[in-house]
Amino acid sequence: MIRAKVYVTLKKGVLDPQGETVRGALETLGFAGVKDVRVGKFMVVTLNGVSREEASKRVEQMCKKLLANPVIEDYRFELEEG
Amino acid sequence: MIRAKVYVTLKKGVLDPQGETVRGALETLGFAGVKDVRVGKFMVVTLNGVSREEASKRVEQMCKKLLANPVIEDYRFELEEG
Amino acid sequence: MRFGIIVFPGSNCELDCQWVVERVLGQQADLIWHKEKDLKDYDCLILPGGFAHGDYLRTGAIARFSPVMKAVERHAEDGGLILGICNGFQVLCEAGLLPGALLRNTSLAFICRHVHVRVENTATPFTTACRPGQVLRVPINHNEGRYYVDPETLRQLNEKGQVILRYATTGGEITDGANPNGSLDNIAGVCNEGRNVLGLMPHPERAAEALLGSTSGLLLFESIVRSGRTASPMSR
Amino acid sequence: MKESTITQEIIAAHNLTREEYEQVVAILGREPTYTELGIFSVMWSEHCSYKSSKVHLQTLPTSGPAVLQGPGENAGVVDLGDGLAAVFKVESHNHPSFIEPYQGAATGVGGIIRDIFTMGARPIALLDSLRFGPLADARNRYLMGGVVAGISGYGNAVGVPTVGGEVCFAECYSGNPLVNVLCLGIAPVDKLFYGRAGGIGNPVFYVGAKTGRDGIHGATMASETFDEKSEERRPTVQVGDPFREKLLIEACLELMRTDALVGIQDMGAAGLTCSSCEMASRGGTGVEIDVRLVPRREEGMTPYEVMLSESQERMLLVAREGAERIVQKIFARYDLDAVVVGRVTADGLMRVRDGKRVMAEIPVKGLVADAPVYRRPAVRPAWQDEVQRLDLHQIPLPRECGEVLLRLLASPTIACKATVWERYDHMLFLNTVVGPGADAVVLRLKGTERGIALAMDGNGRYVFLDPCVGGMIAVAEAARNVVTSGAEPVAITNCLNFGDPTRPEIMWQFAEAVRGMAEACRALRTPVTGGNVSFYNETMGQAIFPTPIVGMLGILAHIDHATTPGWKGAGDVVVLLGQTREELGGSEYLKVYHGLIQGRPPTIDLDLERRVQQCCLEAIRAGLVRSAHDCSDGGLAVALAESCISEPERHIGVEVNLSETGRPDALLFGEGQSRILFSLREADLGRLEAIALRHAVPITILGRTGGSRFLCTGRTFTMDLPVAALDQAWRGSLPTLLRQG
Ligand SMILES: Nc1ncnc2c1ncn2[C@@H]1O[C@H](COP(=O)(O)OP(=O)(O)O)[C@@H](O)[C@H]1O
Ligand SMILES: [Mg+2]
Repeated sequence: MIRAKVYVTLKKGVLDPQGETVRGALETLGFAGVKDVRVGKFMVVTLNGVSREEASKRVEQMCKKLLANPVIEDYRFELEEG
Repeated sequence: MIRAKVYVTLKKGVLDPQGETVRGALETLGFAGVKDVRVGKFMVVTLNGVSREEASKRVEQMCKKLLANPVIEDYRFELEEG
Repeated sequence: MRFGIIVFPGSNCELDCQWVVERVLGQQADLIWHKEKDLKDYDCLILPGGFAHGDYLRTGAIARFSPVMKAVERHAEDGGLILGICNGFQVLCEAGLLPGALLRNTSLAFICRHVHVRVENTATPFTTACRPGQVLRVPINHNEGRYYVDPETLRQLNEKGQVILRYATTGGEITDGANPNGSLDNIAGVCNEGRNVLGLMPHPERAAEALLGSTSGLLLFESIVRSGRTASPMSR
Repeated sequence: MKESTITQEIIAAHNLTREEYEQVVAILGREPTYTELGIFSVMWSEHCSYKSSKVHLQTLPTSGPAVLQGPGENAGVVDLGDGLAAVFKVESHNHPSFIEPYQGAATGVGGIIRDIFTMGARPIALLDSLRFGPLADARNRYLMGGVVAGISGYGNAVGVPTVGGEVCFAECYSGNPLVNVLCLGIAPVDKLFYGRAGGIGNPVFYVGAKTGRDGIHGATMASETFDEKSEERRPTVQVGDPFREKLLIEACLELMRTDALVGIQDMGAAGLTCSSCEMASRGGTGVEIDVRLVPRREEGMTPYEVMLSESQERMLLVAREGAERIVQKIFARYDLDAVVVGRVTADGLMRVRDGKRVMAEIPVKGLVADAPVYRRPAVRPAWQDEVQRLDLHQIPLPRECGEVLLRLLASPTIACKATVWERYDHMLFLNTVVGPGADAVVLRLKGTERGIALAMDGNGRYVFLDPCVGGMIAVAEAARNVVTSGAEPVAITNCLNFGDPTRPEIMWQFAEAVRGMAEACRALRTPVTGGNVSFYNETMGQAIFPTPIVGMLGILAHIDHATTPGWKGAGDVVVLLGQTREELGGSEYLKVYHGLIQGRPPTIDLDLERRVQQCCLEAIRAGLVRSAHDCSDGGLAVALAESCISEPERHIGVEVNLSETGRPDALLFGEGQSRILFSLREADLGRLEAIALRHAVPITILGRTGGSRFLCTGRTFTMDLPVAALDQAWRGSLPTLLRQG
C-alpha cells in the first residue's frame, strides 16, 4: 500500500481571499505577527498493488489531469509506503 | 520568519463525500488501484518576529481555535524557518 | 431550432433551461444524460447551472471527463453553438473550451441576486438581439464566479472581443461596486475565438419572463434562435 | 460477536426509565438483547415516539376539505386542484446545529427533503426559521454563520431553492439556537407514496449512501438537555452529502414512475430501525432485515451500530416481488447502492439478523403502538403573573419617535435579512414570483394559473408571556402573511420548540400553546397536516422561550393576485384595515427601547382576524390592492417604513397622519393584531370601503405615498426622516452586526 500526499496550492499572484480572511480572523483573535496565510488542499490518495515508481507516475498523471487546475494551481506530492 | 505548514484532515470515521467522489472520478478516468481518497486542507501561515518555540505554541492555539474544527477535523503542523 | 441540454449528475438548472427554450421560445429542447456520446442532432448545446458532481474538488473539474464531453468538444470544433451557464461555464473552462478559470467569490459567500451586466460585443451568435452597451438585469447564483486568466490571455481576450459581458451599474458603468464576486476586469461572460462557445456566470434563463421580474436574459436565447435562422445549414 | 450484558448503567445510558425497561421486558416476555435495547431506546425516545406531546397534539384539528393526508405519514398532503398535491412539512435540527452548526443545519435540510420526496413529490422549495442569541456574542455569530452556510451549502447543491424563512434573536437562544426547516414538494394526486411495508415476501431494499457510525443515538441526543458533557458526545456528528442526495431524489422519483414500488421511507432519526419498524407498523406487517447485507463505509460495525446509525442520504423501500431488477437498474444509473436487505413478513415482528444469528426479535406493535404515552404534569409557573405585569404609567414616553423607529428598523429581528437569503438559491425552478423579503413567498404552480404562498412565523416572546395567546398569534400571523400575499390560507405544518417536558411549567407552556394553536386553526380553517416536536431545548437548566413555529400554506386562485408590501407608485392612498389599540406588552419596542420583556402579548380576536383576512383577500382579488403588508414586529410605524424601502430598486416615501389619541409609542410601535396596511389608487377607495363594510372591518385612511421622506404626524409627535435613512438602518444592520468582533 502506498499513500500519496498531494498538496495543491493557488499559484503565486492568484488572490486567495480565504487565506486573507483567515489572517484577519487570527488577528482579531489576538494572534500577533501573522504576516500571511495561504489556504490550499491536502489530499491523501491510497494506492494498492503498485510499485513506488508506478505510483509516482500515476499520481503525477492524476494531478495533471484532475487534482489540480494548471491555470490557477500548483501541485506537489510525496509518497509514503506501508 | 517562520512558515507553519498546517494540515487539516477529517477525523477518521467522518464521511468525506468529496474524497469519495474524487476516488470515483479517478476510477472512471482509468486509474486502477486507488483504494481511498481523503480531501483536507493545507495552510501555510507565515509568522514574523517570533521564536520557534513561541511559534509552535501559537500555531497550536490557532489550530485549536480557528484553523481546524475539532468536532470533525484533526490537525497537524510543521514549522520551517527562513 | 433544436437545443440539447446536457445533464450531469448534480446539474439542476436543466429543467429551467428546457422550460424557457420550449415554453417561452417555442423551440425544441432535449435533456441529454452525460453518458450519451452522440450530439449530431443539435444546433445548440446548453451546459446548465447546478453542482455537477457536487462541485467537489473544483467546480466543473470532474464533469469535464464525462463521456458526453468528447462530443461537446467535437460540436465546438464543428462550429456548433454552445452556451455554458454558471456551472456550465465552469465546466467549459475546465475542459479548455474557454480560457480562464472561476475561483471562489472574494466575499467567500454564495451569492444569489439580480445584477446588471453590460453587453460588450453584439457581433456573436449569442448577442445579436442586444444593443451595443445594453445593460441586462439578470440573476447570479454562485459561490465560484470570480473569473481569472493570466494577464497575457486577458489582453488577447480584450483584443479579440471575446469578453461578452461585464458586471456594471444600472447605468452601464464598470465599477468595483458593481462587481459582485471579484472577477478580473468585471468579466461576467467570455466566448472562444470562434465565437460559437459562450460561458457566463449569470442565469439568463432566470430572466426570461416578466412574471419573474426581468426579461432581459431572453435576449441571449433570442439571439441564438435568430442566428440559427440566418445561418445556412451548410455552414457547419 | 459478544453482546454486552444489560446493566442498570446501560439502561440509564439509553435514557430508558425503570418503568419503561420493565415494559420492554413485558413486551418481549424476557430480557432484551443489547441490540434490542438500542432499538427500544431510540423508538421510545421523545423524538421518535412523541410520548410527552401525543395527548396534546391529538387536540389539533387535522382534517378539512383540502387535506389529503394529515399527520402520521412522512409529510402532510394538500389538494391543489388539477390533479396536483402539495406535500409539506417542517423539521427541527436544533441540537445537531448547536454541536456543529454547518453540518447540523445541512443535514437538517437533507432530512426534511427526504421526507418530501419519499411521498412521491418533487421538492421545489425550502423555508428556514432560525433563532439565535444576540450577535454581540462571537459564539452566536459563529453559530449563525455556520447554520446559514450549512443551509446554503446543502440546499443550493442539492438543487432545492430556499425561498423564504425568518430569523429572530433573543438571549434565550444563546445556548440553544433553533433551526427549523420546511420543505414543499409537488406530486400528482394519484401517484402519492406512503411509508408502508406491504405484500408478504416482498423485498426490502436499502438504497442510497453507505452506512457509517454517524450520529449513533442522534434521536436520544435530541431528547436530552445540554450540559458540560454534551461536547464529549461530539463524535456523533453526521456529515451531509448534498450531491448524493440529489442523485437519490432523481433515482427515487424515477423509480416512482414505474410500477415497482410498494412503499418507501427515508432513514432519518434512528435510521434503519425507525424506518423499518414504522413501515411495518403502518403496513400491519412484520419485517426481517439482515444487517450483514447493509452496505457499510466502516469496518467492524456491530448490528447495534448498523441499526442505530444515522448516516445521511439513505432510504428504505419495499418493492414488488419480481421487480428487483427495475430498482437495481435505476439506482445503478445514479451510482447508488440498492441492496435487498430483507423481506416483508406476516408475523408482525421486527427481526434483525446478522447472517444466521437473530440479534433482535420484537413485536412491531410493541415498538410503535405500545410505546409509552405520558400525560405529564403541567403547572402554570409561579413567575407567569410577574412577567405579565405591565403598568404603562411606569414606562416613560420616548423623546423622539424617529430615533425609536430607526433603532427598531436596525434591531436584528426586524432588520432586512438579505445577507441571509442572498446566500440561498431562491430562484431555481423558475417559480419564485415573490421571493424572500415580502410577507410570504409566492410560487407559481406551473401548468395552472394558480400559485402557492408559504410563510413561517412564531413569536417566542409572545408565547413566553402567554402561551395560549402566543400560540394563537403564531397561526394568525402566518395566515395573515399568506393573505397579504394574495393567497387563501389552507393548512399548516408546525414545529414546536420547547424546553424539558418533564418540568411541569414547560409542559404547561406546551399544553397552552397547543391549545391556542388549535383554537386559531379552527377559527381560520387551517388544519394541521403534520409537524415536529423538539423538546429539551435547554442549556444548563435555562430553557428557550417556548417557540412554536407555524408553516402556513396558502393558495392563490390566480397568480396575478400576488401582492407585495412595497408601495408601487406615488400618490396612492394608504389605508389600515383593522383597529389599533393601546397595547405594548411583549413588543419589540419594549424590548429594544426599554429593555423589557414584559406584559401580555397583544390580544387577538379570532373572529375579527378572520374577517380582516377575508376582506383583504376580497380586495386583492377585486384588483384594488397595490401593496399589502401586515403589521407585526415593530407595529404600524415599522410596517409603514418597510413599505417604503422593501424593494431596493424602488424607494417611495409616505406622508401619513395618525389622528388617534393615546400614547404615541403604543400607536406607532404597539403590535396589535389583525391589522393590514394597504396602498391603493384613490379611485378605488370607495370600492374598498364597501368591501370592508360588508366584512364589518374597520378601515382608516392614513395618508398618501410619494416623495423621498417618511413623514408621520400625530397629535403629539412628528417623525420626519429621509427614506434613505430608514433604508440604511434596516438594510445595513445585519451585515454590520455580523462583521463586528
Ligand atoms: N432565514 C431566512 N431565509 C430566507 N428568507 C428569510 C429568512 N429570514 C427572513 N427571510 C425573509 O425576510 C422577510 C421578512 O421576514 P419576517 O420579518 O419574518 O416577516 P414577517 O414579519 O412578515 O413574518 C420574509 O420575506 C422572509 O421570507
Ligand atoms: Mg409580515
